[in-house]
Amino acid sequence: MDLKTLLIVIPLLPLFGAIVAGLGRHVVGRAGAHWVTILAVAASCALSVNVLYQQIFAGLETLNFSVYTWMVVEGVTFEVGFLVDHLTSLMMCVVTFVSLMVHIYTIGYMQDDPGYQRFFAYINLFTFAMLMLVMSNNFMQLFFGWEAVGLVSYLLIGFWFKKETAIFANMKAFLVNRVGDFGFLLGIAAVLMTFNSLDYAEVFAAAPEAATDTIALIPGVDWNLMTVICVCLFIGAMGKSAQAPLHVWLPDSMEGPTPISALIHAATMVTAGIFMVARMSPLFEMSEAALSFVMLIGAFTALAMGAIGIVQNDIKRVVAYSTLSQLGYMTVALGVSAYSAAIFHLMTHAFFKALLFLGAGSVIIAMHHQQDMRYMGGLRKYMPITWLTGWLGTLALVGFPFFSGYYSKDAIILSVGASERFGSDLTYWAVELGVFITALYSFRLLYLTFHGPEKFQVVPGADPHAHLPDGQLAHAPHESPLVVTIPLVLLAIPSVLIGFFTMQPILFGGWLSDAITVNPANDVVARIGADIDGPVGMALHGFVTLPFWLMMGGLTLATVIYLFRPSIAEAVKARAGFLYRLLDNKYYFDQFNQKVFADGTVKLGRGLWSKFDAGFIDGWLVNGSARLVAYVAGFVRRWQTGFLYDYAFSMIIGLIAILGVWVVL
Amino acid sequence: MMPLLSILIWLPIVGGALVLALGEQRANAARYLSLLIAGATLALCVPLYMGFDNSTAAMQFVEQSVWIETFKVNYHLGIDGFSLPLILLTAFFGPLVVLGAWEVVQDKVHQYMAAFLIMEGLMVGVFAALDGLLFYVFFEAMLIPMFLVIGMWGGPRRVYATIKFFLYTFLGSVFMLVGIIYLYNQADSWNIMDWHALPLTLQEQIWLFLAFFAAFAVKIPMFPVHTWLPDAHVEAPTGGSVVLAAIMLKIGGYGFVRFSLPIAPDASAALDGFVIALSLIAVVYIGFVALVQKDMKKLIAYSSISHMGFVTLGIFIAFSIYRNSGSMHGAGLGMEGAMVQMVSHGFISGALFLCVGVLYDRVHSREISAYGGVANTMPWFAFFAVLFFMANSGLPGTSGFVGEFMVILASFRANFWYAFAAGLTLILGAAYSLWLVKRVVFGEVGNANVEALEDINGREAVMLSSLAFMVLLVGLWPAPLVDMMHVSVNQLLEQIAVSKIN
Amino acid sequence: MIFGIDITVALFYLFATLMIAAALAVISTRNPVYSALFLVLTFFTAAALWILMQVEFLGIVLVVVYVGAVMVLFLFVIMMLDMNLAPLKSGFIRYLPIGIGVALVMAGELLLVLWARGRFGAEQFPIPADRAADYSNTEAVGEWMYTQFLLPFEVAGIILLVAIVAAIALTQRRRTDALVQSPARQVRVKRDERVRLVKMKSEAPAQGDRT
Amino acid sequence: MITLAHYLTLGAILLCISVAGVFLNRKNVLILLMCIELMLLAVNMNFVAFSRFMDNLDGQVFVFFILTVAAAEAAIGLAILVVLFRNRSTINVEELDELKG
Repeated sequence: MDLKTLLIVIPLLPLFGAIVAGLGRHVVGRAGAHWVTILAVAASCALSVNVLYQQIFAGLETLNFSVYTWMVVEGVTFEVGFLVDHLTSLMMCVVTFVSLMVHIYTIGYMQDDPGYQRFFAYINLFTFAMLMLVMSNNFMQLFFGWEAVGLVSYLLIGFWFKKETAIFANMKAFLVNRVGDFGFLLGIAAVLMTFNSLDYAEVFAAAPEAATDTIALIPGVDWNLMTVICVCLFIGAMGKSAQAPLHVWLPDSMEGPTPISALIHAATMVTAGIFMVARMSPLFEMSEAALSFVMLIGAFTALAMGAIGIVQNDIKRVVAYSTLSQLGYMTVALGVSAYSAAIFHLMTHAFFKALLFLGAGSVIIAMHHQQDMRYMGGLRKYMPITWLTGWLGTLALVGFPFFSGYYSKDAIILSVGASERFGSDLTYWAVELGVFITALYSFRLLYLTFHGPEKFQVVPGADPHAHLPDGQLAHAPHESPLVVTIPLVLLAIPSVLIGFFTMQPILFGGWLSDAITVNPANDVVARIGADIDGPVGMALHGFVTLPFWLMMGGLTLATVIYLFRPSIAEAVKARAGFLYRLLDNKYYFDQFNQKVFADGTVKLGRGLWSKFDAGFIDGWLVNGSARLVAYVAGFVRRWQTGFLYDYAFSMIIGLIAILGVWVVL
Repeated sequence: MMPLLSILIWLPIVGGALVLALGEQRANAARYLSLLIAGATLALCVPLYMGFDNSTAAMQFVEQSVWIETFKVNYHLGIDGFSLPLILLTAFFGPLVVLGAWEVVQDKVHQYMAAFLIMEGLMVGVFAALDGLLFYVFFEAMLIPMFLVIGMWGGPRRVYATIKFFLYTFLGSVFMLVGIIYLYNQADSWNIMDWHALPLTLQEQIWLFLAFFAAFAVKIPMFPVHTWLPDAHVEAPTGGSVVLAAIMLKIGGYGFVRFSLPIAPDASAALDGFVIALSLIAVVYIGFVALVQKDMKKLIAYSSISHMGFVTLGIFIAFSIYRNSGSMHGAGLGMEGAMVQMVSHGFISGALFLCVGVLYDRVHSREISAYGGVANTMPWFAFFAVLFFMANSGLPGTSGFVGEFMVILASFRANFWYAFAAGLTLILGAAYSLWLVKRVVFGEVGNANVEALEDINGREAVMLSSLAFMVLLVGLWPAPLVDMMHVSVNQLLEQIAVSKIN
Repeated sequence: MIFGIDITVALFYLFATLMIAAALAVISTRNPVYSALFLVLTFFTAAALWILMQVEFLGIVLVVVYVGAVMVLFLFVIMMLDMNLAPLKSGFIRYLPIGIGVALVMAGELLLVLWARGRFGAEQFPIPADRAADYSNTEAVGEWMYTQFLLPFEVAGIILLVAIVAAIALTQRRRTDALVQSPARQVRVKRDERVRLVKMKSEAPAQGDRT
Repeated sequence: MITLAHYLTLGAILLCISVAGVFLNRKNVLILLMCIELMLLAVNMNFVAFSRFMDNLDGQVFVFFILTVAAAEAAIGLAILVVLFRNRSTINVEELDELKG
């Protein structure tokens, strides 16, 4: 098979799997569904790895080709095509690998669910959509994938469609994403207007010429066109990658089954925005202002969302806020032009965050779908594998030296430190502080879940399927089956090691330089690279830097409070009531959106409808003219008595009148 | 050569008369005969499509013979890239409507089927007529079957709705009649092509533009003359809603490109801001109004109005683009987007009304609150419903995306804020579509009626899946559709770039 | 000439006066029978006036057709219908002023047109000379009618026919109490429509029913 | 001498009388019908006079046709009257107001 066919097959395999498992779900049955889909993803994972392998070791050139022409209008070709460079193949491998792990894990997690086949179909479809997104060679297909992953995310968050919270959350997710897509689409429109093409290669090649173009959004005020384009595109990224203030959907998306939280809402889909901005680096590099905007949004998200994680009790939500915060880090990296650092963190984060989510899922299985950490504790001895992999993932997340997260996150922090962009000082402190907060909530989660006293009771003889009160279990928790633990182990390996091995080429080796363009003046990664000698040196150096000690501070604080003196937590909660309430209510974003946007929109719609549509147009103009006719007719009809002699009379009067006129004239 | 267009027009009309002649007793015969005729009409579109030459802007399949000699009226038919897609769309819906009414309509089956067949022929006639008076005759005649369909098989307020529908449309078309008579007097010909070439002063053009605008704006419908549509849709039987939304509304858009723009280019250029403003109001304002509807059909009707706003927007941005850049480059995207939007909205709104019809046949309620958790009992229906509502909210990969995408992209060239306002539909469209899905399809089983629902049967599956196929086909590969119209669009753009005032 | 007055002038004024008087009587008598009779008189004098103008044929036709047929028909109907006359005349006094007023205004207008100088110019039609003795008005009209106006004449015949048919159709009553036979239906009848065969168990005599 | 104007005057007076009759006898359909006959007579009078004074036979032929139509009209009018009376037992126009919506 030649390479192009092979590349076309990679996304089509999961699509095929999705169709078989979804539309033919009664034919293939449960086992058939998971075999078809897993084999499809496994095959495309293997092929993706093959592509990556060829790029690394066989010097495979960047491939850019069209699959079919969508349409041609006015000489602009809209097509579906693939651009496979190093960035793409890296993303393909991450996506397919995590997806494969999640597929396997799902066999265990969803085993009792009636929608088993449907779930496999969805996640296979997701894999297809995500692959189309990352492999795209043009803006339109990017938007296709962009919305398609949103659709699957919608379907998966609302997978348990009987659950009121789930179907609220999925609608919210889709709508908030649509707000982002709205900006994104405007960005694409601006790109088309400027470059008369939607093909990456053509657009990026022409980008420098358009650097100084302006556009008058408000008559008389000229804006830099590139800034407008980039901000619009980034609004899309804010939606998909859940950057404040469009982050509100991500915590709620935890209503979906845990495997998809791992796959979609941690490892892959939410990072599409990061990927997109990195892909668009030739455009973003043209606009200093847009990058500053990106950086500040990222910084706020990284810090503020992490802080919320400290007060959450739902195990998945803690991980979700951690995801938000990490996405903030990636965005910050983009904002300081450290695109490679962002992609690097994206990759490591995909592994360890998927691991953490799947670990949380494993705990949830053991606790019979109890997600509240206040009713856990001491699970270490019941589920050692989950416990161990959970620790490894957490250490990676908090950035303990030698773990993968350390390399990526430290690279970001160093890049921010090295940047001179407007606002980078503020951002630097935000990301430093973020490290402390990350450590605090991460270890809090570990302690509350796996350590300390058991806060649940086993009630022997209780019906295992009945809904028991909080804190009661029908039987003791136990380690999850192999299909669950094997993916945990397989994800734990890259979570620990991948940073160590890939840091050098990705960050400093220019491995992504075929996809990412950085102005030499902005190239902070190269600047920090000068001071770093290899992964070992960097890790050893890490022990004496501020982030490490901040992390240790977080660890210590978490240990003291949550392992030894839980009363401190209560005391702090009581003392810092305002702060606690602020965090507990997530800065009132949800309430604000609900009040202003949701209720406001409905109220506006209702008002427009009843007052203007039904009231003015229909009531006054339409029915009003009908009433006017009826009124005039009611007046005129008095002459229409129905009596013959009245008509005769009128005729005669008329006759006389006509005669009179004739006589007088 | 076969007079293909005449056959496409008269086969359904004569067939409808035959069905009518079958009488009330032979209901099944009426059904099968109607299906046969509608199917044959659809089959005849194949040679039409195959024989159509994409590379010329001239009228094709032209037929011309004298109709009324004294007034130089001709029976003059022909199609170009604007008419062909709409004729195909019309023929496509023929069998679907017959199938849709198969078991549902039990009362006066022959009349119902005949009305739809005759209407189909007349609508093809509207799209194919090249003689002004012939166009007008088809345009008005088409109302009669629809009037009857709503009035006879409609809901409880059908009389109000049907009269409102009729008067509204009539009010507009009376002005058009004045317009075409004026044009006849000026050009001494009923040939629309002659009218295109007729030089007119700006004042004449403005009056003519407004006359045509009155007819087409009501038809399409544009804000603020849209209020007949929700009522008509709500009261119409399923088939009526389908045809109304899928095809009749398109006649308004077709009228703009066939009459308003080429006949009164300078007036169109002068008044484009007005039309665009109304279009954008339709997109945004109607989006809000749609959101709060309690009746499913009403919601879809309002969403139709909002989507048709894209059609007028796409057509009329050409002038701003021309003013901005001095060339028509980019306007073609908008105009083709408008055409694609019409076709796509035909599929989607037709499908949505069929979906509502499926539910209505079972529960006899259109209220959103009468449902809930339909997915539990009707999984296949839920699949289609979600697909079509997603298409309605413009999801890429479905046809709903293509037109909106093209129009938004093109309107950015005209003005950022046009694109901005039009883009809001991305949010509003998703909001009203998904909120409806949430309340109807998802959730716990809402009540005993929903509990007792049965999933779609084979007949409904055929209808919905053929529409789903079209929605996806156009969404994934719009090239054949847009290729049909390139040349015609370009010709129109060249035409309107040249002033007719001399 | 008698007493220096032209006899035709005298006759004209006589008949004209009589005619106007009769017409007034038509509209003012209480009893429709009298009205009809006065109408007869009006027609009669009209016929006389026409004959005075040497339009004999129409004069005769008027008498024969109108007086002889139509007015008899009127009388016939009046007498056949047993109507209550009292309310029919009510309002006569009430409408008298307006009726007279309207009539006067109209007459004034008409006469103004006729007699005002320079308006109508009746004087440009001189009094025609008397017809020759062998002139036959009937012949002339007949010739004209059967040549120039043949088609309208036939149409008039059809109109009359239609009127006959209409009048009959309107007034004919279909009797509902009359018994009629329908031989066709009698022949077509089937057994099942008349006889119903019922299967039932033969009835055993009741136990205690010995007496 | 008796000129055309005399005959026309006679016709006009006859017409006015019949109009007055329509007013005065607004209740009695029979008399209304008679008034119509009178009007026709007035018209006929004019026709005949014109025919005579202009020496043109068309007028007389026309009168003939008018007579025909008037006879037909009288026949049908009376038939309607009979039916009316049979159904409503009255010929009072005031009570015939079914057409009034």
